[in-house]
Amino acid sequence: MSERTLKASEPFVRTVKRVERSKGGIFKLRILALVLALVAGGLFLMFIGFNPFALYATIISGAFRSEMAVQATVKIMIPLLMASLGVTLAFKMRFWNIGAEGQIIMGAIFSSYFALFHNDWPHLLLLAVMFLAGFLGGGLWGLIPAFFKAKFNTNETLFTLMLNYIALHTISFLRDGPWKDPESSGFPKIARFVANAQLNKVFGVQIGWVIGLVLVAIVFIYLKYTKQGYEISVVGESHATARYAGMNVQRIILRTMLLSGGIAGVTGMVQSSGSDMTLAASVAGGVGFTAIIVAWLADLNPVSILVISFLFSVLEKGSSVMQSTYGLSTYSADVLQGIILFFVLGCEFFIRYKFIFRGKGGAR
Amino acid sequence: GTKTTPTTPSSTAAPTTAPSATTGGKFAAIAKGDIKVGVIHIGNPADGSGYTYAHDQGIVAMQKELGLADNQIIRKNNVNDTDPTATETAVRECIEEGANVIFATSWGYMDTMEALAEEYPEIIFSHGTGYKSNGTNMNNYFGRIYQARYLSGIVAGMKTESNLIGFVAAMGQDNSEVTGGINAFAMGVYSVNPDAKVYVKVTNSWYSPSEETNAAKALLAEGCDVIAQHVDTPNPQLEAEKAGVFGIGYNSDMSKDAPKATLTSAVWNWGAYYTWAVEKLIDGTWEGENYYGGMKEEMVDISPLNESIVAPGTKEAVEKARATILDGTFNVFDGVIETNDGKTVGEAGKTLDDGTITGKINWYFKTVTLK
Amino acid sequence: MGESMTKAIESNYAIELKGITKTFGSVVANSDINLTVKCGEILALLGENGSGKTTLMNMLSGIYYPDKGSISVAGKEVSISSPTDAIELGIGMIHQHFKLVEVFSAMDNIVIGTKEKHLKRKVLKEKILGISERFGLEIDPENKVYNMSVSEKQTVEIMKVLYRGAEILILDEPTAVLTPQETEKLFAILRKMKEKGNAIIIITHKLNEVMAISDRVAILRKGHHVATVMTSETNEKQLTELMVGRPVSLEINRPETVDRNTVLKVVDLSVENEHGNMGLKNVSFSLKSGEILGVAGIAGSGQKELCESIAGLMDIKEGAVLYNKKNIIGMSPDEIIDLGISMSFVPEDRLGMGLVGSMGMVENMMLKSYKKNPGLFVDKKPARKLAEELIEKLCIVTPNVDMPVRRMSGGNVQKVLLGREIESKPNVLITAYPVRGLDINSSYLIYDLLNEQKEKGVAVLFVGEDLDVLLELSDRIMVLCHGELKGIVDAKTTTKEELGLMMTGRSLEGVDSDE
Amino acid sequence: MNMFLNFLTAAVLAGTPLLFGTLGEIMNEKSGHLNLGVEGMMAMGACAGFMAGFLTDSLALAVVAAFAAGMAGAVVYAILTITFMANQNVTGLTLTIFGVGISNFVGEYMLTSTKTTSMKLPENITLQLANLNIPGLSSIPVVGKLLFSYNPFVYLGIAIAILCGFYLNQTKLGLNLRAVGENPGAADAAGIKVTKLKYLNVLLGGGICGIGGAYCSMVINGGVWMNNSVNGLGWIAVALVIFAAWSPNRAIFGSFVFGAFNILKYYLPKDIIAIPNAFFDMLPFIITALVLVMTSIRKEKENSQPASCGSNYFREER
Ligand SMILES: Nc1ncnc2c1ncn2[C@@H]1O[C@H](COP(=O)(O)OP(=O)(O)OP(=O)(O)O)[C@@H](O)[C@H]1O
Ligand SMILES: Nc1ncnc2c1ncn2[C@@H]1O[C@H](COP(=O)(O)OP(=O)(O)OP(=O)(O)O)[C@@H](O)[C@H]1O
Ligand SMILES: [Mg+2]
Ligand SMILES: [Mg+2]
Repeated sequence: MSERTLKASEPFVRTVKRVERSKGGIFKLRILALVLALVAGGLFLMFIGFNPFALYATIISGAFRSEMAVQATVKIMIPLLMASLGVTLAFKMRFWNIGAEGQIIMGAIFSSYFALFHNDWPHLLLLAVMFLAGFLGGGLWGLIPAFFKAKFNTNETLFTLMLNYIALHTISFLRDGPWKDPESSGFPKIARFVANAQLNKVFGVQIGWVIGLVLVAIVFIYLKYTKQGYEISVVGESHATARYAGMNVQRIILRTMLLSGGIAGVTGMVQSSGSDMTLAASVAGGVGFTAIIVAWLADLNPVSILVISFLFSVLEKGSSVMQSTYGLSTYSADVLQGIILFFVLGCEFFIRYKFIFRGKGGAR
Repeated sequence: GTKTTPTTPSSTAAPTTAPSATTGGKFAAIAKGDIKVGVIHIGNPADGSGYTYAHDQGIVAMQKELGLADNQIIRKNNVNDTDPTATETAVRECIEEGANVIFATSWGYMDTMEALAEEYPEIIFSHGTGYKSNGTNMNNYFGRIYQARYLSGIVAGMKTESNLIGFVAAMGQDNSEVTGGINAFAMGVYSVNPDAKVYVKVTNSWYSPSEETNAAKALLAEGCDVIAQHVDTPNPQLEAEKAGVFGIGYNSDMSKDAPKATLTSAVWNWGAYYTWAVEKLIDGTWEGENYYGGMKEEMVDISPLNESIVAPGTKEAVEKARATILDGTFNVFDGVIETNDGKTVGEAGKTLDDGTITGKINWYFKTVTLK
Repeated sequence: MGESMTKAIESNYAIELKGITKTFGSVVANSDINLTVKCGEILALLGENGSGKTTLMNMLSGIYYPDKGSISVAGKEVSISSPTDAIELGIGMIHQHFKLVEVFSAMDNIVIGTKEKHLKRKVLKEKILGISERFGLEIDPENKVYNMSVSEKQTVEIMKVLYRGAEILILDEPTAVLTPQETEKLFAILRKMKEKGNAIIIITHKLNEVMAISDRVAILRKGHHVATVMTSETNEKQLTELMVGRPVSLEINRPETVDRNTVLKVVDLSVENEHGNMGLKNVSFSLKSGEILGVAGIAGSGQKELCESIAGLMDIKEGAVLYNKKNIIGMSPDEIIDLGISMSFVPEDRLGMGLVGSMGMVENMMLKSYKKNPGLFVDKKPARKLAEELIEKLCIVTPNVDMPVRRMSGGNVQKVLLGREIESKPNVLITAYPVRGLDINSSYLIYDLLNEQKEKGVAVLFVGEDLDVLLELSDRIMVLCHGELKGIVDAKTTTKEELGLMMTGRSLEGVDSDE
Repeated sequence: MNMFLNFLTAAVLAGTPLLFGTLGEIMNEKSGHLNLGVEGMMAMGACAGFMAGFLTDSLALAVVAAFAAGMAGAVVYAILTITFMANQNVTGLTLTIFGVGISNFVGEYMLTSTKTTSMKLPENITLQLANLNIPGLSSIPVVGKLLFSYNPFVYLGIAIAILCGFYLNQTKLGLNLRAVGENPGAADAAGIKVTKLKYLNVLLGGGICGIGGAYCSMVINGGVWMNNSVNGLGWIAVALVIFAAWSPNRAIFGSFVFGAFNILKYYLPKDIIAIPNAFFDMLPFIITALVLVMTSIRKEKENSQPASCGSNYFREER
């Protein structure tokens, strides 16, 4: 044998699979992740010269200090919750729909048409039509990438991303041109919806929260107990298996994206006619992206989605109070959110893997 | 619900001057120590220049003038004015934190302010730059910035050598605020340099740094050697500076940003209104009237001329025009005005009324070209 | 260490493994394994599927890192923490599943990861052609991998190892995809390398190959090293016993059924496979109730296409599939399932088609029947009952019916799959490689199940690998080669040699027993 | 003619920040990582570059700082997705939230803490960032303006693009990297240090994105600090990667085309062509979507996204 360079050291650290954790173990790990995240966020706040305990307390009180605050918190949660449920359907099918943003917008555009131009219809009829239109708008926008995915295996991650921006600029097109408020004397805005086209309130918050809760139950049952939900899981695992079982894979992809986009579309309808009271360019406002994070962190479980989107809303509402109370920049909330998410994402690793350091139970 | 109030500043009979002597307003007087002022900013006062800065300077001036404590001002910064939900959250937080008057500084807050004014009749909602008001707890405040623009036009007209002046406009022709300003500016130019043309490029956005840069670049490419603007950032001035030419700033004194280019800026002194309004609340003389202040009220003006770069004789020409505006002998939109599509507006011996100025100027002065 | 080193040098060990243990989560893939290979020796590694062969070799090639134990190369204890380390030590491995970059040319695939500096394409090409000439390989350096056939891909894999000048060569089931001729060529290369003093480890399931090429045989069973024997001192029967762990009787009964009538008739079937080639060319045969029709052929000769086109999963180019005289071409898979045609295909990864890895047994039981009950919701009760019955009947080992099947052992996975298919009471049962990787005991259980079906009058199409089993189990055997039907022979009268010839492309005229 | 020339040069300038973002993302994707954090990394570079320039008065230090900051964002992404195998999409989106947030946060913090009313780069730097004027060359008619009249970032961007192209297509390391992006398992078995290469390129990509960010904060806004200076350009860069078919050289051309889309509305004569502005804003995304569909219809194996993009690699996975 020729001379070879020989190294005789174990790698300093290596990753190995661990015995899979139990449900309880995973739960504990996630809680630990959250605690660590808050500690890290606290360090950041301390670094910029604030008392983290006081600021965290302000966040909590900012979100809950009054009836008005709680209502605002819930209002922030509504679109996030609904959009997360929407993307969950697609994600269950391993269809990386990062186009909820665009689907929300399209839903809002479709429903706004009726809110703006048919607002004399009877209230309930009008809302029902808007609801349907929202569903259709988002659903159709979701169908486009689904069609190309099913037919040509077009990369849906990138495609849905592109569609977000096309949708977004469609609003500015409408706002600057055909749907410009005729009374605004040349200012580019879309008219505020008349009362007849606004969603009703329940306990002082627009009815969207009820829709959201109902959707949690529906999506939960749909995914867990219905035939279609079953089909989604099978298609998500393997197209070949699904076809083998006699499923029409293309139809399932299209149907699921119609629903996924549709729910996002309804989100747009609820946001525009329940919170914005107009069609605003910010109707989605990044919610479609945050929803992806929420759905993922919740492990695609609708009940966990409810919890996590609520936590996100508390953070968002609470930190806007932080700004006026402590003069802290509004952007500190984003930084805090980023840090917390980084930690939670990192901790997921330890559910399935572990590190082994040199000399700790490995080969010599 | 929405109660559309088809009001322009003039139709609600806005006093265009300082307080009339009314006894006892529509709201009870608020002790100075109990005043809490909410301010909704679209940007951040720390920006140091431009729109939000100008407004916040006004708030600071009011606070100083009236002697309010720091904790009597609640600022909500970076509130996106195209996001009604964010707007509502911000306004409601001001209410939660005890504000008895809320100034919303950006145009897009208008509809939300209107809706909330109805919900909270005991709180004063004061909205800047829009056109809605209800005569009691929601009013509208704005100013005759066109007067300052006219003066700045004189500065530009005297400076240009290529006789091409660029104007970066936030909105297109049918937007009366912007278009009126452009016309006033062009008329100022015309008064000293009838050969000069004004080229307009529209960004379609009040605040969009890169668009403003791009539009300014395109104007420079057309050969313009003075760049004026009705957009929020100093970018057009900075582009002009980079190209070695000149500019007319807006909102705040932009010679701070582009000292070698900015000849002068059409500036706001929002403090004039804020002081006026809060004082009325303290005195209990709040009538819910709209406010439309001009140079005379010191609401608008041009910033000090950049002496080292303005054309010789500029100062004299500006002062002369200023005097006529201040004494009311000249109102900018006086008499018959020729538009760029060969028509005319106005009547000899008359001047356009405020309703027209704020809402119905959708023609360009004859020397203006939309590019 | 000093002691072992002297020993190693004395005995000229190229590789010495001591006490190697490797676990994946809860799976113990290798447990305390000791193994040696000498220079100038070919060692065969034998064991059932899942016995840990690949895992062990992957630790030599740096893909896995052992939990315990030590590895010595050329007498020196080493730590192989990455493939780079392995390559530096002169260890080259040809993996069971090709490790090639599809969009790269052969040349790029060969050169990636090597230490030498960037060469001009022309120089590189000459170098590669030089090596291939020396070893008698045929290779087009510019050809893209995605355009290659399986054996071409394997040639690239071999070239990769040769190019790196490996002195210790590991081949993981290299012959599974090769024709006998190609296998012979490969063996010639291996012998040449052996003569040069290289050490070679080869993994294969084919005992005849073990006997033909190796000097010694090491046998793994359920992760343990059970024995190493000299090839010259052993035979296939002993090797089988060592592998399985007990004496095995290798007899299958073949019940005779009467009352047969044709249920399925395939006429001139031509199908395009996923690469756009003709996977099946003009294949015609008929299948009767109460018979087992065996399908023999080298892997990739059209078996998959045949199964899938009957199950309605492939676009048929030409021809007809008549079920009880009715053409089922163009029907959707679920319509075909409703007719009572059931297919269970066991692909190499076992889960690829037929089962959903992340779901438990219950949900897998519903896969083809979930639509049966009316309403929107799935009914899990019958599926749960069926799962429990199957566990009982087929001795399936699993902690509970909801554990993801992915985590079950391979054999149990197969029992789940086949059990479900049989419980669906089919009229036609298509089954491909149902005993792949099963221990002998389970295999015989499966054969019994198939015979039971046959006696019930089910028409069984049995795609198999082992010719002995095909001969004993089937009534007739059809042979496929390159997508063509080479003939259908009577299993009672034909011989292995005859089948072997047909599999490599010789048509036997006049032996077509399909009336 | 002159107007057209001006249009071309403006397109180049508008395309330059995109070029950096695109190159950075190409480096990421070539190593198998779809990094949706481009916007965030650019924002971090924007902030660090500006602040370094503002405080040190050195353009070189500003560029280095921007590179380092973009890389810092990439470090977080790399640790999470390469070592901790976290979902790439979610991590990228989080990085965008974080990056934009921290950039604006630091900006505001500086504005309030420095007590200056606005931050402007020192003149020394703005002069260097003014368009080049090479005696002799820049004054050649047409060619001079078209080729020799830009600020240093433009040339830096093109140089980096050419270097990246050379690295990917002409070097052994680049070949190895492409192998990693296509099939990390194969690359690993061939002796390529997959993790090391992934880190190297994700970080390199992040750094390049960071420089693009510095362009936004230092050039677009004429040297005055403004929040949100990247303002969505990072997302357009992600689109541009597709348009450029994952090739750094095509990215040069592509970024100028996208830059042209961006400014076209200011150069088309309004009285002749009245197209809504929104259409121009949409155009890059529409074209990209079409390109995406077309390549998938043609089932192109080359010129499409590296095969392993989006999924993480664990050696012991099978
Ligand atoms: N990367 C891995 N992750 C989890 N389990 C693994 C992994 N690799 C191997 N195993 C498990 O280790 C055991 C041994 O697998 P291995 O691939 O070594 O078997 P083998 O003898 O090569 O089988 P075959 O003949 O099928 O190739 C099996 O139970 C398998 O499931
Ligand atoms: N990924 C996994 N996670 C957890 N346990 C696993 C995993 N893969 C396999 N196992 C368990 O490891 C054991 C060994 O599996 P393996 O596939 O090696 O079995 P086997 O020896 O091949 O059995 P058979 O003869 O049935 O094929 C089984 O009990 C199985 O349940
Ligand atoms: Mg097994
Ligand atoms: Mg193996």
